[in-house]
Amino acid sequence: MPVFLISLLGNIYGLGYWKQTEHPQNGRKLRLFYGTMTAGMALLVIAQNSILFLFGWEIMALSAFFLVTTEDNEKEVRETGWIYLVATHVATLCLFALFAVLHAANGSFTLGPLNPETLRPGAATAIFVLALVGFGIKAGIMPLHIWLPSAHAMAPSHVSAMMSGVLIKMGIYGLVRITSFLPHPPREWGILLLGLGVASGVLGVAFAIGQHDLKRLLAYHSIENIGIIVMGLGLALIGRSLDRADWIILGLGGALLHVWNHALFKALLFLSAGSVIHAAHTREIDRLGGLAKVMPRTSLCFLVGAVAICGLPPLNGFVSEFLIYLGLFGTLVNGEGTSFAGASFAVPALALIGALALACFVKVYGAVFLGTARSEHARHAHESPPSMLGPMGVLVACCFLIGLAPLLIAPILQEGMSAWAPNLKDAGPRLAMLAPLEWITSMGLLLNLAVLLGGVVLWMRLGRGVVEEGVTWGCGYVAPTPRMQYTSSSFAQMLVGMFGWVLRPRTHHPKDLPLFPPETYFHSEVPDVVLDVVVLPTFRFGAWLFSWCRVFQHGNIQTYLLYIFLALIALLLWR
Amino acid sequence: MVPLLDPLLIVALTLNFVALGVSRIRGVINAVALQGVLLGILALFVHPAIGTRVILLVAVTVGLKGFVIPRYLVHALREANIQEEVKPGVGSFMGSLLLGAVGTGLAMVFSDTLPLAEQHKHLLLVPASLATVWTGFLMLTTRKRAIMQVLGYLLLENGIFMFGLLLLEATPFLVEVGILLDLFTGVFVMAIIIHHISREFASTSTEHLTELKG
Amino acid sequence: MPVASLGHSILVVFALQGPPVRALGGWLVLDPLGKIFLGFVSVLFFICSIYTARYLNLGHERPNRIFCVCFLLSLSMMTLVILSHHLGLMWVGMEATTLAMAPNIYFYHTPRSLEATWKYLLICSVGIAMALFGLFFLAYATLHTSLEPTLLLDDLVQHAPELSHPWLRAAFVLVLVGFGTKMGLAPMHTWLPDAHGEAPAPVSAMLSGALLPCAFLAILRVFHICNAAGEGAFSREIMVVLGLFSMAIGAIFMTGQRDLKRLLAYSSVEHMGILVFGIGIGGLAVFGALLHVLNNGLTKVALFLSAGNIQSAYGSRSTEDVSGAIRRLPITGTLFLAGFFAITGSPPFGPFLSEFTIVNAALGSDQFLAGALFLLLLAIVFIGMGSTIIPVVQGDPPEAAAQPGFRDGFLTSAPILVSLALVLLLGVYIPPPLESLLREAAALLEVKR
Amino acid sequence: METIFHDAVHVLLALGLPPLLLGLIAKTKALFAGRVGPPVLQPYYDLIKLFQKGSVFSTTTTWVFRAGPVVGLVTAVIAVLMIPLAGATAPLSFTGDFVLLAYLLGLGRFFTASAALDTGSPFEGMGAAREVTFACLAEPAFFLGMLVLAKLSGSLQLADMLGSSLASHWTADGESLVLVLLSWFIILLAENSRIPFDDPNTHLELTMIHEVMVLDHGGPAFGMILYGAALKLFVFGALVVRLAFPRTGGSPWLDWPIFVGGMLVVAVAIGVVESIMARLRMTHVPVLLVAACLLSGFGIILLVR
Repeated sequence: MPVFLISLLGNIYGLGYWKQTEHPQNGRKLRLFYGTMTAGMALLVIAQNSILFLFGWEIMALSAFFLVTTEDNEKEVRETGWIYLVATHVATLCLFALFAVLHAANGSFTLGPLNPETLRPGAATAIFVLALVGFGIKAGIMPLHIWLPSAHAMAPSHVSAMMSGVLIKMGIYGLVRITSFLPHPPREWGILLLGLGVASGVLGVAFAIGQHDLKRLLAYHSIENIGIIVMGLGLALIGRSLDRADWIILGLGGALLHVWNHALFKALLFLSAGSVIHAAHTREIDRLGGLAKVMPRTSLCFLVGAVAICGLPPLNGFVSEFLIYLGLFGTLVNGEGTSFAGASFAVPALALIGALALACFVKVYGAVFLGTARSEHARHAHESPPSMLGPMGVLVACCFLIGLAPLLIAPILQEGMSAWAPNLKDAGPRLAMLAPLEWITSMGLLLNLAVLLGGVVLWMRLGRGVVEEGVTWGCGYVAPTPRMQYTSSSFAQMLVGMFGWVLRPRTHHPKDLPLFPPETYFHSEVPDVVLDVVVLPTFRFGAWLFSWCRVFQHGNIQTYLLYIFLALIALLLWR
Repeated sequence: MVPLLDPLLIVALTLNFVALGVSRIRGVINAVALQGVLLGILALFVHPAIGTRVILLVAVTVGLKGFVIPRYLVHALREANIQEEVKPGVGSFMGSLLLGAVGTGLAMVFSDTLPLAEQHKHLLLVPASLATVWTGFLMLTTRKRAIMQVLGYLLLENGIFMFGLLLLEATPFLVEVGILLDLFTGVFVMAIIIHHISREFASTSTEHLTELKG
Repeated sequence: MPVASLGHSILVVFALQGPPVRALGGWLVLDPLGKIFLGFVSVLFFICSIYTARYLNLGHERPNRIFCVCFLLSLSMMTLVILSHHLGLMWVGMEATTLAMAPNIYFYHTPRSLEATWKYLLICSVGIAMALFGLFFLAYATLHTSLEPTLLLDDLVQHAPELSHPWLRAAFVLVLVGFGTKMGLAPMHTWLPDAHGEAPAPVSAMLSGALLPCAFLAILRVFHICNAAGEGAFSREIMVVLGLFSMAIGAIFMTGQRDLKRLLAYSSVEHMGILVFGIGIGGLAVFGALLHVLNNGLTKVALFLSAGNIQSAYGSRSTEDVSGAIRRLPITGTLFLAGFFAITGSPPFGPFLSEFTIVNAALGSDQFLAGALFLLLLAIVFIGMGSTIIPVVQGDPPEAAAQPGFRDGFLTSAPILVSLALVLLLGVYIPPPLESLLREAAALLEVKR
Repeated sequence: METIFHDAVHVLLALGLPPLLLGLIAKTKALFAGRVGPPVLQPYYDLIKLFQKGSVFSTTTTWVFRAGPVVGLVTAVIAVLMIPLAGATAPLSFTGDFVLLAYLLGLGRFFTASAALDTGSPFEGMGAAREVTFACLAEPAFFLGMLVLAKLSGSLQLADMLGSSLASHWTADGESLVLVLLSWFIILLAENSRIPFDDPNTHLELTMIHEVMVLDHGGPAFGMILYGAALKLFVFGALVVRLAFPRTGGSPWLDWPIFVGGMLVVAVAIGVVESIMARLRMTHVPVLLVAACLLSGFGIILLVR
């Protein structure tokens, strides 16, 4: 397992390091903590000892904090960093407890599977719950994701690529590790994970649709993808509790592969977003547009990333989602009743997620790169230097590689899985047997060829016939202006409306328009419900309570002496 | 000597009430000083074997508690030209007297329940010390004047000292003297601080000392 | 003064080499516990004294003579406290440290510092008087069982089982409250923030780094006796409760604290709570607590000294005027932030190791409620402390502080650096001799029947 | 030999038949309206004409605009090749192929919508928005139906899920299959933007979904789009037909005609629906789609209770 993940990480780090050239203006500090973060993560994954694990974990978390607050002279960046810091520290404390319980359970700090005999009842549950909370915060599973969107939005782009690509995966990694220790996971855990996965998947993408900040939107998509991964993991857990090797393989294989894929295409997307911001100096989707003309390469990269993240063939996103689909259907085809309950609501949810993601990325791609520019910045944007395009190119290549030849990585996945569920090591089917990976390859190739062919055909026809250039046919309106375009707000309006019950969107548009409306607008924004409705009020209340407690120290020495006396009496009467 | 011991203790106790009830600082100082002297003398009676170190100890005690400290306090009083007349911060003289009485009574009852060693069962020493400690606390917590708090601290120490009389053997001479010395220096430093306080605020009431809070 | 402290340290080093020495017929004994505290105190003092040398030249027109004398006096008294195995003698030393520190707190001669000094003096003296009362009770407990009444630690431990338990309990409570006042356990901690806030930086550093642990040592001595007398459960329970209470108080008053040094002071309250809690948990946690004494002390010193730098750079301690320290004072700001992470127990710093050990012991010995509360309080502390410190460190410094005044110097930043480096070292690797020493000490405190 | 023959027929039918369906639908509507209507083969003429034409491209567009039709067509073609038509397995068939099927159509949708946004025209943006929005609701319904079939057939391959074995289940679990059939018919209407979801030949752009997306395409590109749409219709039609009459008599000479007949019936049915129903208001469309989801959901629940 560590072997597998290290290879994965090493891969990503390689990319990560090239990206450093991207933001020259962020000085030494950035580079330094970039290095420390990677070092921390490396330590984390090779750690066989919980203390070491915690070291790596915290080094990673802290350097991530410093990376997020690179531009700490801006207020909102500071607030973001602060929220992130609190979240990650709470996670760390959960891990304290977790490893303490582990130590109590198997008597040593070395991370190893627990043997069922010595395991006391309740300890396993405690471990699972603590791990779920502790790692879930880091991974950004839905109710615990509060820190994630703004942190990703505020950090420099290649840092957000790193965070969303690798850092939150550390949460998944930890979850996988810990669940692999537990001897006999009850079926409910798997179902719980599945449910959480569905929740964060659907809600994540739903929130994403409502966003206008390019990077914030991508951040919410990270939550969505984490949801998909967790679904796979939950499926694998169910499989383990019911001794179904194929579910384990498909679920876990899908999850791990999706970890990998998400790292690739999310890094790709964040980098392209970074170069967009670099070029147009704004993250507001509604103020961009028409960039495909001025920065064609970047737009191509972003397109590939978008197709991949929507899980569309022939790119890598499809492969992992395909595996998870197969697994979920597999539970149905010949599985028991309970696990079926999991599958039946997970399948349409996954379909919904896919479709929503598609809608969302059509919106983003269309609004950012297509059409005509909506602001001066966007109009005067410029293509970014090759030092920024290079890494993207590599990522694009990787996406295609995995998408077209998933067989190549099947053995590595297999290795990881047999590390997770030892009983798979010898017996049990291989991944390649369960999933028609070779078919995916051939279909992908076929698809590409056919598209190429069609393109050629169209080209020839066009070459034959007359081709004129003209303005867009505005259905009778002549001289379309950029402001007439469909903005992302309007694009998402219908969908946001559908999810209004959870998103609580704040829409601004003038009510009761007169008969010839002089000038109207529609704009909606979606705040983070969990953060604004649940977490912050709690903190405010706590602060108020504590400030009230201050009354007790009001500087009067006689009272202080009285405290001593009272304490004395109380303790004397203790027993 | 026991018959002589108890009356002395009674006097010491009454001195507590005097300290609580008297309104002039000088009076309180005298009361405390007198109590110190009594304590010194008490030491002679508690201990059958009057060795040289007991004598010495008595001398030092009486010297410090009875004369040096009071003199010094009076001097500080004059230095800081504190007007006489103290009012209790909380309640009235009557109230604090009542509290003191209640406390003393409680001390009596409480010390009866204490598992004392045989030879101390019938001694008034333990209850007296408890009562004095209580009085000291009462003074510390109810009086506003810094100097009155010092006196309260002295009372407290007296009470503890009374208890210490029971086991002079346990505490070697050196330690006893060390304790007394500490007590003296403590009062000394406190007096200096009081001096500064009165310079700063033109009064020694601790009401001014409530800046630092939260 | 650095010279003197250096000499002291050298002596200490020699002492640490040697076997447990007994002097004055067992009045002064250097046992493992003592060794730990002694070496640690002298190191701290050395660091602080180097800092002080620069700090005093920083243009206070105050006479430094009294300051230095009192500083050294307190050092010697602390040494006495640590070495003495005669409780009475220990008490004398303790009271002496209280008195010796008082003038240093009043160093600035401002009304506020005056008030702080007064509170410190009175509250501590009363508290310590209580402790004396407790010690007498202890002696009485021996007398009561027709033993030769004594206050010698070794004899007491030896005859512990015969002591009369009611008196022993009363004695323990009194001593806990008494020295707890000196140590800054809530609710007897009230003097602590004032004193720490108003005193000069090195003095606050010494107060919270060395003086409080000395009081802790005193409590440990009596706890040792109780434990040997089989009253361990009782005393442990009380200690756990007090520890948690102190942590809670610290957490409550840290949130939204405007004054940097008061913030640190409350953090000391919290960490004293952690120490007592650790001892109360027992088992592995004792080791953790002793280790935490070192970690906390070093980190606190670093924090207080860097807070001193910040104060002299901005001319203020309140968070309204201080921000962007990391830009104004690059070295100090960074160290301050690092110290914050260290004191809140983030890996890989030392406090993490000790706190983790304590949590581990708590959960390992089925004290789940205590452990959970402990963690919860740690979280609150982190949030409260960070919400004050992060804005101080980050952001842009105000124009008021922009003018060239105090800058990072070698003498003002090196001591901080050294202490933090030590903390980091303790987090990553505990040198074997120290570890064996800690183990011995922990074993010493454990029940020996 | 057998398979080669099957595949050949499959390809021929799949690529040849679709425009006929369009024509048939138009004819049915015309008859209902009491008109003669265009000849049934009209769509073929249209396509040929379009491929002959030159075309106009908006200045705002990029290569994405041109890629849209191509990808749309190609995905439809491949999708068609994955549907088992008459009992026999499709040319392209493997475990879990239906997932790929759905996502291929998704890919087509992605590019068509992007192409629409590429023009920067408000109407086409609107069309794209509606298209993807409704697709979000159609997908779950589709997969729920697939759940039912997978549960029944115990296989994850369209060839088996829609194979002749399905016939036996009609007797046992008929009701859930009926529900699925209904919901898939609704999806068919929605995905191919027929009434009541969309009116292909209305003239008010504000009310359109699919048509408004492709306003700016002309000439060969538009031809591709039209053909792609026809293929898509064929795909869903084939799904419905296979679901409705899974029985196969074994001899291809019998099966293929049955299937073709089924397709024609479906086309007529669509025509009937279009002529007797009115367009729904845009805001009511999601309701109907959710209803489709619920139908399939019911089906699966009936199956596993």
